Amino acid sequence: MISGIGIVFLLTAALTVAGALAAALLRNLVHCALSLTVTFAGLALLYLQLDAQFAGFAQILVYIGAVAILVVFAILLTRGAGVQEYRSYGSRWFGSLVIAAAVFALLTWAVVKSLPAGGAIAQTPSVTVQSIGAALMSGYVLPLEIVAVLLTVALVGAVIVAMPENKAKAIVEKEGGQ
Amino acid sequence: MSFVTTLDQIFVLLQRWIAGFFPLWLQPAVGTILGVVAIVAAFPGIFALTTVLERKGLGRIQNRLGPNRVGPLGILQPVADGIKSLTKEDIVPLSADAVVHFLAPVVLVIAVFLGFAVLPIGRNMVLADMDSGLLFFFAIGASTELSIFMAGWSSRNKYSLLGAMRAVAQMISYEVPLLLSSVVVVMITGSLSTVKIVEAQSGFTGVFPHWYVFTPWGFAGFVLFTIAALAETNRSPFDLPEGESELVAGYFTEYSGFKFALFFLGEYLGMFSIAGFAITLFLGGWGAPLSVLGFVPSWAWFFVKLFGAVVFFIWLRGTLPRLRQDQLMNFAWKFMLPMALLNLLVAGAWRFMGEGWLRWVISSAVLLLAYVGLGRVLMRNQHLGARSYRYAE
Amino acid sequence: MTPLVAFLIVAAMVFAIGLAIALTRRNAILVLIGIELMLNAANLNLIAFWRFGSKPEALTGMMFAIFSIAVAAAEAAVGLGLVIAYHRHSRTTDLEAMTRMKG
Amino acid sequence: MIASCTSFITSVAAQTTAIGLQPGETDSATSAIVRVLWLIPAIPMVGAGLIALLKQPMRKTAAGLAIGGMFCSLLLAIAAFAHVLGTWGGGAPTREIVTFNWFSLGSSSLQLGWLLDPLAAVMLVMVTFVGLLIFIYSTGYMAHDENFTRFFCFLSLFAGGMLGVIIANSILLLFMCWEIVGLTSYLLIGFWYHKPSAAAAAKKAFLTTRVGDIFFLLGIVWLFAQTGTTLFYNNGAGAIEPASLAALLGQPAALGLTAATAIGLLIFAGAAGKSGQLPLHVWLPDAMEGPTPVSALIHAATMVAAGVYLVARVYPLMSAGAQAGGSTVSLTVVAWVGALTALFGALVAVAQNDIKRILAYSTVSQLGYMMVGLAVGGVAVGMFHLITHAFFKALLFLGAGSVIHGCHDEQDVRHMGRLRHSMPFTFWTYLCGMLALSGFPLFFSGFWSKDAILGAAHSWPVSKGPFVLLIIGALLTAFYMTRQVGYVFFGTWRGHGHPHESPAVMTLPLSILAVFAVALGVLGTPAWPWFASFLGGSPLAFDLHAFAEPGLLPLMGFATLLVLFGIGLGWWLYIRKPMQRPTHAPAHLHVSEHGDEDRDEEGHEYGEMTDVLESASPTVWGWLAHRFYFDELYEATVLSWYAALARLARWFDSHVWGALVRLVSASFRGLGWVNRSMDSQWIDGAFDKACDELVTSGGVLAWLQAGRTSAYLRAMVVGLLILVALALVVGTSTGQVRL
Repeated sequence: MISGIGIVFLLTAALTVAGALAAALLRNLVHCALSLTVTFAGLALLYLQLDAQFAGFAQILVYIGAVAILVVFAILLTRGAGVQEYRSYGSRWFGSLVIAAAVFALLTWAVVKSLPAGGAIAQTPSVTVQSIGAALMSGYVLPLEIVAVLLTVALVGAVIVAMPENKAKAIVEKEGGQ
Repeated sequence: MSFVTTLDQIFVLLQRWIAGFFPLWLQPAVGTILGVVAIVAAFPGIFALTTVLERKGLGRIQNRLGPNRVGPLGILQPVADGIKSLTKEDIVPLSADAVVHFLAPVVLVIAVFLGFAVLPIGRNMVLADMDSGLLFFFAIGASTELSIFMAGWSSRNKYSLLGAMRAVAQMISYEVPLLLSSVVVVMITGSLSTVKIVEAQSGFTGVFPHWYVFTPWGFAGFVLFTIAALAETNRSPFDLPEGESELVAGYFTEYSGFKFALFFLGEYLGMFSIAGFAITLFLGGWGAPLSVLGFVPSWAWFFVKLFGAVVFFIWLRGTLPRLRQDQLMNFAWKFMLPMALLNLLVAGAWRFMGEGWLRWVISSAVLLLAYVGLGRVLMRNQHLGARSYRYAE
Repeated sequence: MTPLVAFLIVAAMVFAIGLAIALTRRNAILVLIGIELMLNAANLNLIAFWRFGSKPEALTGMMFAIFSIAVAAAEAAVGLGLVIAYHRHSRTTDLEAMTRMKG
Repeated sequence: MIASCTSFITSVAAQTTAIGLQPGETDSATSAIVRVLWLIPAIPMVGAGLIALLKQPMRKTAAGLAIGGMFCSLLLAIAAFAHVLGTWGGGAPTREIVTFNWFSLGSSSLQLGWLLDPLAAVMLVMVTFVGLLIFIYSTGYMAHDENFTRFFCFLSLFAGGMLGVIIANSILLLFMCWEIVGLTSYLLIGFWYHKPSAAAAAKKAFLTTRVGDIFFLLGIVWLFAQTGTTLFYNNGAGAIEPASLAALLGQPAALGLTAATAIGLLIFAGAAGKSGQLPLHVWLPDAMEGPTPVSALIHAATMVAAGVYLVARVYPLMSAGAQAGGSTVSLTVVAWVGALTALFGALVAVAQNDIKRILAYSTVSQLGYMMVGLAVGGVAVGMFHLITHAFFKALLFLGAGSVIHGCHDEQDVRHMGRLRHSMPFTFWTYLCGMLALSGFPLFFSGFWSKDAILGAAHSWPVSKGPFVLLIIGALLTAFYMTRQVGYVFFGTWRGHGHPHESPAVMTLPLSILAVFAVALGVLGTPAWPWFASFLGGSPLAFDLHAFAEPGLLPLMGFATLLVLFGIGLGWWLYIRKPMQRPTHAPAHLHVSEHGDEDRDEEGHEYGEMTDVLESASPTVWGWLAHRFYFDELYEATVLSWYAALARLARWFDSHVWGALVRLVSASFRGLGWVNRSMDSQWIDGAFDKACDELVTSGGVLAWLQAGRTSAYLRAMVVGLLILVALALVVGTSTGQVRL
């Protein structure tokens, strides 16, 4: 029904989905995290196919370079590395699968129903990094600022949260004392 | 086409010539493949040379001869090493996670090789002139950390794990100043494309080139970048992750034979690529250091600079002692990061202060003051002198 | 050029799998992973729509994706920090066991 | 709603097409001084920021920064004033604005800006000048405080905020600076936060003004929704310019008011909160807990005037739709509130014994006068009294500060006396201020400004009520000021130790202010109404025939008589026979053995000398002395109601909701039991286990509350799924969603 799918796309899509499935099914947490990075990489490749170079590299930089590492660290810090996660193929498990499947079905149905197969293809947009930077600094400056603040707050908050309570308390009191 | 330009473009012409044998629709692909082959051939060669250079150089620094048996003056030492590592038995620990254990070095080498794709080796000699090449390089560099973690974790060995943890922590910490110090160049050039960056530095005033290292912010950026690069490549004095005296060989303790060789290769290639980027960003890439030397082919200049950088790294390794973990982190977060951020501000000011000597004075003064101030603050209660051991006495 | 539908379906798959992870797995970190996957699927949709949209030069979808990447990073940092804190507090990352808000 | 939206969109479009100027490149009309006008508030704020970085012992630097910054602002303000003077005489007030885009979201952009017109110019000069003097004075007064630097940081910040309020051309910008001012006032009242009374006063001030500010904010939002701009003036597109005013008048709001009136009243509520109008005046007297320079600067000269200034600024809105010689609803409200406040303040001030409280209540009353002046006589009348009052009230407060300083931090007038010998300089300057405040004829500024207000009130078409109230207020003003002076400077010394004159750094500002308190009057005489015509931009002419116009001279004479009578009465009661320290000491106190250290903060040590009036009629005195029990009233009504509400909410929470939760849990437990009994046939351990969990958790709380995240997630997703599916199906069937 869908025409003109490139072989590269099929490969990357397969890679992405396979990674995601592995993350869902593997039992060793670290394996899950690693297969997750595969998914991230696949998504980055998909971005590249969509001529979104900047977003693709940003995806790699942020997700593989930061988030994946963070996840792995968290797994090791929570002693989750070696353990094989207990899993019961109970009713809830199947129920969840059913729900997920239903969501997928709904989405696909909406997509396929709404879009004509083989949609009109826009010519490659001439989007340079300069234009992105300009947009960030002109039209999207307020969101940019807000995200900047958010990141700062998240950074500090994560540090405080992950810090041993007594230490954090001491620091907070010291700050509060001023 | 004059002789100089021919010599300069020799490899490009070669590529075109070979690609010419193929049907038109294949030519781009073939061209790319040829470039890849060239890189994959050239840099491991340099790697081989570097190993012997390093071993002999370190030997001289440590007042010994270094390898001198294989071939004349031990030149063929790397060949022997290669054969040895290929023929050695490949040991995989029983409890190790075999798949990950195997994937780790492969991922590392692939990632490192990818890094060379956007490195302009000479005029018109870049594999992929991406609009956001620099970002690509950093993205790839980020993904090497993962391979190191895989190696460390999969070996099921506490030394490996510790080494990997150290390495990842260190690389993440130093990636920040690395990025920030190179953002300066991007700000001034107004582009993330490595080719554009090199071209922006290709001018001359009199006989002197417009390299960014010759500006206050450029110099600061260059120093910061070099330090961060040393840490990124786990070279001494930042080689805690593989500190022999503490954790055998860090994250590749459990590696042997060819995989070990791959790690070795990956490390050195990483060093080359990051040095290459230091050259691209601050030392004018393939540009000649003096306008009168323009006749020398561009790629030659690049490799000369690369050689210089490598020698510098080796020299450092032979000279500097290893840092402690806390010193490492403090240095990253309390010195490098603020300096890099300040450098951003200075570069921005430089961009908008217009021509004239004033901006030179101001930016140099600001950076110098910050350097002194930060240094003093960091050194305040650091009593340097004979090292005191807390536990072993 | 691959049509939009294909990308959207891939995104739907990734989203569904992420949802499945978030629902089935019991380890908090894995649930976070699932959420990340869902976010990524959304990003893929955004960028696909941006690419196939009427005027990509407007950059709207791209910007949205970039911002959501940034936000996702923050979310991961805080979430994992919470998990670590909870683990330190009561030696578990099992969501089924995380039933008390009281410390 | 639709209409407002469309008007909003259109006006935004108009704005974006109109001048969206960066401060750098303005159109040629605005002159250099206007373009740098933002420096006037910016300098003190930057100074505050710098001072905040200083260390505690760096007093000199802090004071230098603050005073230097203030001085720069003063110079700039004078330059701006001169510029406005230069453009005077067009027949209408010249107004120059600078507008810039704060930020733009999508197509709509939020514009802020500042303006320079006679009103702003006058206020600028007044605030910077008085502020500078008070800064200098503070260096002497706070010399021994260890938080000297913090004090000056707050002062500078306050000055910046106040100046921002003055030059703001956008009601939003004005509100921001307004809040800065409120914050600094809070900080400064609570400057000695270790004194619980000060901390409480600070909180009270903050919360009370908040009440007004909420209404103010509502007004702002409404105005923005109606006109789509926050700018006051914007070459015809501004919020209070005829175009949008007409639109506002067209918009009917609740109970027969037009939108203009409603917004005006809301904004007036904010103004009332800030400048202590009835019933939001309660914070102002307590604010005297702060250091005296603060009382002088913030709670006499400038901040409380901000409310009046705000009303003056939005005067077009207030007076929108007034027929010739008529008044509008909002103005009538303003007039009545002002008049009541004026009388109230004057009455209460009679019965106070704290030197600063007397002045505080007099401030409340004078603010009432200003409001009335604005309402009945237009901007010029009210503003003129604001300016003169700023000077002589600052003078009085600084004088009081000097007295307190000289009497070793004694604030109770009953423990002073005969200071005219020990502190002659303070005495004479204080006398100037006192006469000016009580409106002593001809030579004192207060006379002219107050007389203008009285005249306007007299000829007010709507009602004579305010006039009567003001007349009584004037009489009382003269009386209580005389009483205070009698207590403080005459009679015999009833205090401790030996009072001494204050250092020159404190007396110098006093003298300067005294000069102005006297001299400013000439600017507003009916014969030579410089001030009015300056604000109005109308040409100025000197003719003595202005006095000849009917009803003016008699009124003046009447006012003069009142004042003289008040002063005479005060003299008769309090000065004629020197007041003695009462000889009878109460049983529980022994005069001789008690030193300074063990007197309570009220300073009771001797048997309190009963005031003449108190002995005359204790009940009335009690009412006055307890400020008509306003605080107690609020205590009894607002606060207690609030507490009751809180209790009710708590009860509801614990009983009703709790019961529901328990019910749900019980039902689910039953459900779980049924499930279990059903499952016992099947062999499904997992389901069984789930039911077990379900039962146990149901026992603790409702199953919904079990805190199992995955369960929540699942429920959420299912619900969402159903909703979306419904939406899609229904939408596609009805064609609202096109798939």
